[in-house]
Amino acid sequence: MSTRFFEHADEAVAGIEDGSTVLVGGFGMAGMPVELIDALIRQGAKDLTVVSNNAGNGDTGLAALLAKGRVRKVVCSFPRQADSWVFDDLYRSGRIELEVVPQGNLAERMRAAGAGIGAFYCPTGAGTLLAEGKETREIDGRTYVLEYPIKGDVALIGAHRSDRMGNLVYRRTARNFGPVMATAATTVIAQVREIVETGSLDPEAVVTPGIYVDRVVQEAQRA
Amino acid sequence: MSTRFFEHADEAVAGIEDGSTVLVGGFGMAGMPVELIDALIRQGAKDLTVVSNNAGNGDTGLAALLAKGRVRKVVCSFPRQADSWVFDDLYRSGRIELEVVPQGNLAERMRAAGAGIGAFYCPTGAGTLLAEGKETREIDGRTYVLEYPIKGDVALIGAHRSDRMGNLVYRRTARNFGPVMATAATTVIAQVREIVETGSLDPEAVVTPGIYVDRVVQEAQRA
Amino acid sequence: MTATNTATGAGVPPARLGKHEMAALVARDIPQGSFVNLGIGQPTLVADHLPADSGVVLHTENGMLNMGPAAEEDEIDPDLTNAGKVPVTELPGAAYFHHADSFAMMRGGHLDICVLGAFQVSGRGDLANWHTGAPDAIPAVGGAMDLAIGAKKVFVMMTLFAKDGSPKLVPECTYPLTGLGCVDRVYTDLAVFDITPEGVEVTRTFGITVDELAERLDVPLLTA
Amino acid sequence: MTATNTATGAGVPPARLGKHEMAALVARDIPQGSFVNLGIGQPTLVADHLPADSGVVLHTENGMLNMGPAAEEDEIDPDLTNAGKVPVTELPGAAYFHHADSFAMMRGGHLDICVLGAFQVSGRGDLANWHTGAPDAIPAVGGAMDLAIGAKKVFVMMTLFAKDGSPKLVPECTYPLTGLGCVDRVYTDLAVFDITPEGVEVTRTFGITVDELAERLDVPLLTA
Repeated sequence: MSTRFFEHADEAVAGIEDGSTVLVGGFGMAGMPVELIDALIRQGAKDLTVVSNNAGNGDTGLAALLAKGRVRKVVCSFPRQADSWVFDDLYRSGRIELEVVPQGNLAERMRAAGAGIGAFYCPTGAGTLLAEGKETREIDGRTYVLEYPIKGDVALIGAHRSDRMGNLVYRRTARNFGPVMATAATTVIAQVREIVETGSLDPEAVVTPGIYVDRVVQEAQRA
Repeated sequence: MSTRFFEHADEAVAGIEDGSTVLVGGFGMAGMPVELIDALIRQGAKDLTVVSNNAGNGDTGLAALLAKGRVRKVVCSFPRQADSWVFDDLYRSGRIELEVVPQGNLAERMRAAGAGIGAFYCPTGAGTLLAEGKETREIDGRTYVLEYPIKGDVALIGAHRSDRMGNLVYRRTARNFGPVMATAATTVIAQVREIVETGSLDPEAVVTPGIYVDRVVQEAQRA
Repeated sequence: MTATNTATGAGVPPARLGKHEMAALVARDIPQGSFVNLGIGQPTLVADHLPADSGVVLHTENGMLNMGPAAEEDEIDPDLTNAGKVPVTELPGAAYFHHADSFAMMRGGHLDICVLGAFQVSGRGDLANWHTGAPDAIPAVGGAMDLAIGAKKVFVMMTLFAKDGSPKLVPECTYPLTGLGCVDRVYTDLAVFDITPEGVEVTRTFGITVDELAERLDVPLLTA
Repeated sequence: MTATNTATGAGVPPARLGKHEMAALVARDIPQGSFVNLGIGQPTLVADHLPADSGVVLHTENGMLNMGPAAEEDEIDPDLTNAGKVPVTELPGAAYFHHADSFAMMRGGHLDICVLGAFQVSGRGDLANWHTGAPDAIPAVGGAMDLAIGAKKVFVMMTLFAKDGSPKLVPECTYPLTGLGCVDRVYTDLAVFDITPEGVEVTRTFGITVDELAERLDVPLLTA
């Protein structure tokens, strides 16, 4: 169904339910949908599972969501950072669950969710702690681990521009997880720096077609 | 290793061995690497397995390669066309093997080969003739078929432009199988309409990065 | 029993539908703003009946969203075709992508509606539309199996009876299957059928009564 | 036994190497035109030692090929970082792609060389570089496991001995593994080791003899 456009991030995140799995884009701050996360904090949904590459930095954004106690579980590749003190405290005091997923599996499992793949055999992690208890199979002499899709109820992503059909383009390495997450969630909400007229994006260079994008809001600080 | 550039298609296809699996891009004529196929005919490799969406049209290109008796097996989604008489004759007289693969499986199996996926569970074809004898699995109440990668020794693809690093862009629906096949073969050979200076393609719009492209030749009819 | 009259909406002709009338009927049932794939053959006609302001976005599996109408004369571009290899045009807001991305879109359930032709549909929604099963037929599936299993809703457009008079809505498909339990609705020249968990429901008829339909089909029919 | 002298190439210092010398050594071994991923930490230094005409293309797993050097002052762009989240620059011929495509590139074996740091490497090429296994450590893997299994060649850069004097080239890793049998070559401050099907081969030594190395390591050593 057609992409809807909102004036405020608060409207864009309306209706996110307690217990949702929320995919959060970004790699470090690049592509991080900070305004949507802030709106999600105001919106109040709790008992969330957050899927993101990291587990929050400093005291803002994802870290602020964690600090409010809204997140039951984090699924990520790299929770430990110099400034991940909010997550560190919650984890060490047993107040948050953690599933560490190799970064490529994180991306590929979300791609699988978006592409209708039921499960896939992947060489990453074979023979390691992170494959313990997982099904494996030898294929052509190599050991593969069976991995299942990660599907989101909601994805919050940051993009550079959207046209009026919700076609998105990103900028440089801020692209990272956005396009994959956009395929993997039931409701995809994008914060963009600029909304442009339909027809002004190069159809050869659209990265996320509007079919994947449910809601768009322009960043307030740029609006 | 760095992409190499050739003056003539004959140089670009040098060394393709008898018995190779050759991925051939294009959907109908869009994206079809006609000059590379013609060069492959002159080059003489035989006993080939050809993976392509169709099984040749008319008497030129892929059909001409088939007519020369160089192809042992065709793996494709749609061999039967109004003008596929070359393939039809070979097939009906038992002189060529055929593996019919649903178009999405064809694309996804090549993607898997390029992405290091050992095998994947896919809903397409479950319960049909094309899944007979294949392993299946119920996941979340749905039946999936286990599909294995299709890897090429060689890929012949058509693209629109290449820069001097082998970064490729395509044009409109001529993109089709090219980008996927470029990831799935040991040696990737592209015919392009135009070779442009490095730096003149938009890095946000490169579809096939040069890492995937081994050899490039400009179309003679445009050179 | 007046299912014929009550089920036939205003503006829909009471007589057996021609293929353009069927296409118009399908077009009318596609919600505003849907993402739709129209299969090769008759389903392609649906595009001609979508209102200009429908906001419906057409997908073609060879790698495009926002496909426009067939190209005419100097619009023809060999690099721009639909899945039937017919030259088409591009609408504003179009996007191109490669085959794996295009089929990921289909198979991942992102299209709202897919409209397909069929040889047979079973009462449970099994679809047969790719292969006659004739011993000398060259099998060719294309994207049919991917479309059948991927879209949120699968609509079939077909004549209700084959040229030999045999019904194409059947208890069990005798042709090789394209997909199991994948069809949601069947548009035919004589009636529209919804495939529901309870059975096959006749929602509209054209120039035939439900009793007559029930007599000519081996599938039990429910009426709305 | 003169492995020390014969294995030490011209221009390579005979004494224990500093980290920049190690980086220069790795850089010198990277063939012209290779596609390379440099892991976070010490491996990043390799970039500084690649000759301008090396044609080496750097990949960063957060979605870029042809990454340039670290960004300085007004070059800094928050949308352009490397995998260590350090602002970097773009070289002509760069390409951007999303995470699934980037890791498909890595996992599909398309990178020629990946250079990684390590806690331990075993004589069979097992790699441990993601987790100390300490009970209070927060596990964080990032892209390490994907890099370990994907590249055509995996080079490790590390000091040969830990601060407590224990060897990091070991018969069996005691730290949690990153990948099994994935390491091809180990560059250390004291020697370079090739992990071969026959065993660990010392190819160069720096300020130490092979006999001394053999005494301090529990892994059997072959000499070239």
